[in-house]
Amino acid sequence: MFDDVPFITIRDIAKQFGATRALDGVSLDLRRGEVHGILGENGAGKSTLNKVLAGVLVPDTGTVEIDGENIQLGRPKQSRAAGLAMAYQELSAPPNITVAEKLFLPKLPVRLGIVSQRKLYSAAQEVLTAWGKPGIDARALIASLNLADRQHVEIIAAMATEPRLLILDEPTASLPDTTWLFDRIRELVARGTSVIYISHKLAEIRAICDRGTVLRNGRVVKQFDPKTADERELVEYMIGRSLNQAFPDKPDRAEHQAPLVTVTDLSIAGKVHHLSMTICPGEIVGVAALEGQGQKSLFYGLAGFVKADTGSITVGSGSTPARKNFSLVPEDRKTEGLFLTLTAQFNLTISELRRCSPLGTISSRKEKKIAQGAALAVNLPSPFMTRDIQDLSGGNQQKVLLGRVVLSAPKCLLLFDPTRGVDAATKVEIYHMTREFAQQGGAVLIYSTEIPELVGLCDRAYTMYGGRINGEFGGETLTENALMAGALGHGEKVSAS
Amino acid sequence: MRIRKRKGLLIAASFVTAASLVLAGCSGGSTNTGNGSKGKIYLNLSYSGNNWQDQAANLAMSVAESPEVQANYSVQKVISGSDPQKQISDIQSMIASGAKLIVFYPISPTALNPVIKQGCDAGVTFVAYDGTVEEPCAYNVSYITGARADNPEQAFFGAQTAQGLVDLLGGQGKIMLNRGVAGTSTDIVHYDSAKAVFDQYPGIQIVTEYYGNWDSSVSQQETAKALAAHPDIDGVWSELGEDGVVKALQAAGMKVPVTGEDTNYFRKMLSQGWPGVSSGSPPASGGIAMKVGLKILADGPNSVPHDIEINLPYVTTDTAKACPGSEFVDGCNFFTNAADQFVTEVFDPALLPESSYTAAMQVAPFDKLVPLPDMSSYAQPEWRRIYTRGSCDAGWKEGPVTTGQVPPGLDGCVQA
Amino acid sequence: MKPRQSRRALSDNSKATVGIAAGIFVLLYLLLTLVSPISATSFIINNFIVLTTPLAFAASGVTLVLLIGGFDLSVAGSISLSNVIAATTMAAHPHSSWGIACLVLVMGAVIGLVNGVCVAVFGLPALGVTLSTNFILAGIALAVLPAPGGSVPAAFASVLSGTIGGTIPVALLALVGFSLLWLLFIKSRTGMSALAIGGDVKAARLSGIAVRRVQIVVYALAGLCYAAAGLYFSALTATGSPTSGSSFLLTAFAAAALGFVSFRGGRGSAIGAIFGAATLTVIPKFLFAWGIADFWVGAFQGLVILVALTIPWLTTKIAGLRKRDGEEVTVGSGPTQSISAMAETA
Amino acid sequence: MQPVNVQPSDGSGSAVLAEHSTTSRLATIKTLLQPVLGKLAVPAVWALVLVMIPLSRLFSSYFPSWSLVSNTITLGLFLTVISFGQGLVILSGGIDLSVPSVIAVAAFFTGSLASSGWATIPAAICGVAIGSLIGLVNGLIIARSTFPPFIVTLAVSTIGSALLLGISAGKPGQTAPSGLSSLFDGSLSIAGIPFSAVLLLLAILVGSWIQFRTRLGRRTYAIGNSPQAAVYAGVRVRITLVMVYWLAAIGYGIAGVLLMGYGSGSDLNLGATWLLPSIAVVVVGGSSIAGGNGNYLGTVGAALLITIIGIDINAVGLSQGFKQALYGAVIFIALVLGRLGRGRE
Repeated sequence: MFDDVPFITIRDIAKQFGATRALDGVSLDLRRGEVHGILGENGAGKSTLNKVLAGVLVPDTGTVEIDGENIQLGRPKQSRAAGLAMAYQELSAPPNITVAEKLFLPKLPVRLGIVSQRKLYSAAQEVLTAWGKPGIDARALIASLNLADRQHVEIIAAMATEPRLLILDEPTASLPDTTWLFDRIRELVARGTSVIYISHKLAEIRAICDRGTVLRNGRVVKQFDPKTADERELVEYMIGRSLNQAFPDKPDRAEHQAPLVTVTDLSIAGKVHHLSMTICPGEIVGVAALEGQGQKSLFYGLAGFVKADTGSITVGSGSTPARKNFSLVPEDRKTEGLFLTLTAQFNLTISELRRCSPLGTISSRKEKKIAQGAALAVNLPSPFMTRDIQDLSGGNQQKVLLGRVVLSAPKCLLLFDPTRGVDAATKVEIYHMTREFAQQGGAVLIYSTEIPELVGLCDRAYTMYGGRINGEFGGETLTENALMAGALGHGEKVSAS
Repeated sequence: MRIRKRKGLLIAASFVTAASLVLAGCSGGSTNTGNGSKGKIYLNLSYSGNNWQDQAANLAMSVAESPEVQANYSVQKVISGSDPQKQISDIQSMIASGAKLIVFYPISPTALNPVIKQGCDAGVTFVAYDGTVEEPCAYNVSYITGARADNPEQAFFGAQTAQGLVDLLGGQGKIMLNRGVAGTSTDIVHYDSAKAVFDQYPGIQIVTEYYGNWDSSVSQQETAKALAAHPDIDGVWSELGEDGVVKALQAAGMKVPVTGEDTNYFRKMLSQGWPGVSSGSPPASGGIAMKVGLKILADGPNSVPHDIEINLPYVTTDTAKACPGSEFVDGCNFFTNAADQFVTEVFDPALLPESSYTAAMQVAPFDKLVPLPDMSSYAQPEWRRIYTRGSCDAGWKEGPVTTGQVPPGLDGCVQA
Repeated sequence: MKPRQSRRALSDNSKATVGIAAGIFVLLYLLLTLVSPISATSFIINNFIVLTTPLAFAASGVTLVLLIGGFDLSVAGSISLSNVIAATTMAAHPHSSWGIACLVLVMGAVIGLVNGVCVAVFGLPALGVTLSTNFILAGIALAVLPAPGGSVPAAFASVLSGTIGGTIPVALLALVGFSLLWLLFIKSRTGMSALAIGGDVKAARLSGIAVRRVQIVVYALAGLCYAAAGLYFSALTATGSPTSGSSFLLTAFAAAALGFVSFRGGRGSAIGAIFGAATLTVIPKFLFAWGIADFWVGAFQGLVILVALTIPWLTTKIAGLRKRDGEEVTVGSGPTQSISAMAETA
Repeated sequence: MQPVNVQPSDGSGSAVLAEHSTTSRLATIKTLLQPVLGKLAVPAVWALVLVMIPLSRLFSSYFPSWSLVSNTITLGLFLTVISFGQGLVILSGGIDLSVPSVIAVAAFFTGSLASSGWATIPAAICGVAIGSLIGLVNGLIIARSTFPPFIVTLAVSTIGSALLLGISAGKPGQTAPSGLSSLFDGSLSIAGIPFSAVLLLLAILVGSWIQFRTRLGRRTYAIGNSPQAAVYAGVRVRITLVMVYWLAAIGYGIAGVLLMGYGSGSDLNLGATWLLPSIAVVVVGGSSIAGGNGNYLGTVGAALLITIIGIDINAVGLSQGFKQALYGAVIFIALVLGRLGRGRE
């Protein structure tokens, strides 16, 4: 209903971080009231783009104009003044403030510099009701909210400013369903707001967006009309190679081998309820689930970092201590995996120091040899060994983590969203390494936010909902729709053939 | 994880509470809380943990716990530490608990004035030993402006030891100064009076000054550093910690005159021919201050002068003499088997004759207290008042003192 | 006295901790009055409050900086310098003492500003910067006044440490006034931003908070508090001493710990720190009255600090138990609370 | 080698956000400077030490002299041994305020055991062991709880000092056993080189061996860098932290015994003057005060540097005020250089 003269023009935004070019001349046009979908894999440059637009990151080159008026990038104040609002994927709300404060930050309603409590809470409650979430208490601390509500608050905080350009980065990661979000977007759009909708879920983009763009390795590779675009073709643009040859071919199903890992009736601190599963040697088993369904407690429980209330975990013959048999690649590289200011070699050998220090003293010769071995296994170029790990790209960092895990030669490898924030080429390498590990008789349990990845890589997959397994799929039954349905909670208990 | 963590912290918490109960139990007995009827006397230390403080406190307690005092007074020792707020708080508590007499080592000459004033108004007697306080209503018992027993004109530790060093060097040579704790008035009094003497001899050149913090170990380290820069020095003037100075000189294989205070090791070296002068602050002042306090309680506030000067000890290489046993007999002034850092001036023939090595090492109540002689001869002359009270008496004004005091020309009070 | 607000009010847990800190102090002081009845007289109470005030201001300054996840060791140097400058200038111009007091406060704020700029703009580690400024300030104080001296006119000193109409201690008014200012601050935009920064500085920056500006303001306000502590100390002792601040370095942090201020930022109140300072001041009196005045006093002070540390942990445990059925508290994309808590070291 | 301060990948956890660098020109200079400065911190400190020796000529006509070097070595030895412990604790992300009380406890018990008949070596070992108990208690509390090390070490050391005061009933003076004082009275020097040079070399070797070449050292780096990642890398955080604080206290105890030997006697305030220099030296030595990276060789260099500066100041007899202000300035400069070296934290 608005004229189709471009309202927002983004001209060749580029941003380089050390070795990698995160954004390589991205240009986009948006009309008033348009919902523009940006599709791309993890690591394609989506979040970097919106942090540049939000003024939190300074681009090397590039300009942005809203309604003809140029915005000075690199100043959050300018971007906000120009009518731009952001809902970040990693939920930008400090845990110790209240919902009301988050809704009005950074412009808290003040009288003579003082924020009047009464006014703040009543205004906030009005906003919450206006945007369809009266259930959330404006006085509650962010930390006391569940993930879904926290995502609601994040989105409402952005929408409530009636922005001219609203950017949503993976908005449905923790939402149970999309109806609430899509209704609000349609209301805003009717009032002339343009929306950039960033996601790696094609179904959502098809449902809400007018136009779409595919980003890969920081470059615009495809403009498409979401309604008519062919899914398989889009996915190939996303991952830049034909879908099937991305994943190593699966072995034919080894029938009735004795399971290497058996988990019986496991429950953990209100997160995992009476869960049982098995993994056979040489098998890659996947777990599909929405955010916060207890998969994290499951993986960290198996790795021995979370104490189980009930149930047992047995590996091979006896139930030997968890740490020896399981090795975990944690979810968030930067805070849980890596020692950023230390060298790649340090990060590689930290878990296996015992083998490098025969008589209590670490011999640099032995350590170098072991590190080289691991680097070879994950084909990490050896000159990287002496560089600080923070100087390496996301992909190489993930390889170092994998190298560390391979070094400790576990019986079962636990991968928690291993390809998050990794460039496409490295993803393929990771898939092949995982398959090689399995072929050598090891068991692999992998959780991923990307359903196609699970379908392509795993021999079998479970879906989890509310801390319970509600579906097991293998062979022909292992399809994206089946996994998505299971993950969304309405898959019935299907046993694999 | 949650369960393991809680169990761990329970252990920490129980450990802490258990320790506190143990302490409460065993500490109850160690100090005798005064009962209602007897008057209350408090001995209040600020610094603690060095030999001087420990010996002075033992002598004071030996006096206070003698039978004749225990008959009508109970005494309690309070250690306040080096935080002025803490000493103020403790003195307030003593006043509140109805103290009659507070014998104390002030952390600062000025910080306690308001609280002492409050105490005096409430009828409490304050007697400060070694360190002095400017509040007029308190009594000062200190050697800082004291004169030598044999010659009342030769006053000020700093000046006399400086003069001694000059005489040993024949008025010529390079010297170093080892001062005490920076920022304290005691250090300033010693330093200024010594400087006044050195400035009168052009041949004497002060090559450097450093701070030994009245501590043997720090003095030894700082002296070693200074010797590296000035291996050609001819003498060292030092405050407390001079045994560290001697050890540093010995390590550097040098034997030059040293003047300092009265540690056992220094006097032992003097007696073995090391050139120098041992003067300095006598821990006996603790015992003397307690006796002065008791006299005030017995004979009233004017029975003793408000400003009491203890004689300045003065031991040279020839007069240093080892005591045979643990008693002070015929002029002996140190003990061969005592620890290096033992402070020797625990005996004053006139004011604390009951004193002994054992009473200084641990509290040994004196069975018979020798009454104090007429204290008027120990009154501080008016012209030295400014050093301890920060200002001159009525009718006097600040000015150089030219007569009646050696060396002439030191700052002081003169008739207005 | 707490306004009836729903449990999940802005700082429900910091209101609870302030309540507990106040409770501990009141309990100890009541015990004190039992053991030595004289402590209940208004004269002694005034003495006590005047004695607590310098430490209360110092602890509040330290709390401000701890709130935003920073650290400030320059508390000792600033107090010494303020005390020395006040005593020397007031000795020279006794009649303009109030003007000099304001100048000293401004000087304190400027010192804090310098700390803030070094930390916020140059990104230097707070512990390192304030360690060096502490040395520099202590050195200047020694240079200005080599030995205790100077004087604070009786008019200035007696007002601050006296009482109005014989009963209401001026110091109490000062502390109550400061607490009101604190309540205003914590409700102001800067105050709320400071709390948010302490919670998670990255999230605060993403939420559009001007992190640098708030950090600089907070360090400056802390400097102001230290100058106020220095001034009150001058009134208490009526003179200046070059090393007067050195004991505050450790007692200020101990008081903050007794006031249940979190050392990792994002939680804590200056009012809690003020009660922490009061508790720290009542302990020696309590031990004195109980007859423990000898060598063991230091042991008790150390024990009290350790016990104080376990109490906030106990309250969160109790709060945790009450919320047993509630959803496990997960922090954004980070691991579940129980996992991070185990590995967290300050 | 390009320093990177923001992760190129997006959507992966909360990326570290770049400050708005003012002009790009300044940014390029900084990117060139950073790698050079980063690796240069340690050699720079040692270069300064060597430069200070001829430079000391300015302070006294007798410098540079052999006695300057031997004094630097002897006095530097104490700071080197103490800053090993403090450095290890800071590397693990904490800070240790119990230095003075451990030194005093170790010296006191060594002295009292020796004077009651024990031979020097067993007395010293027992003294150090008793002193290190304070470090053990520190470690146990810090490892088992989330209390801040600053306050825990403060509280535990206050208790330790008070217990010592109580046990010694205020009678702190201890004479050093003869064996100990012979270490420093020049009788053991080999060809004029003071024995403390041998001790210093030993301290450097053992210290860097522990920090760089043992599993404990590696794990301390890991914990200081990120306690979270250390847990998931299979590092037993708790036991390592207990060992770090215990080992640090053993270091302070040894320094206490050496100090007692040097001064052939001690009192309860023996350790008072060593706390703040031990922290300053770790900062000047290029280690990050927040933990996670640091180099003991840099700390040793800084210990010698600060000792030489102390000697030069002492030679000229500056006032205490100026000395402290200069001390603060030296730390500040080291911080700024360290900051440039590390680029964005």
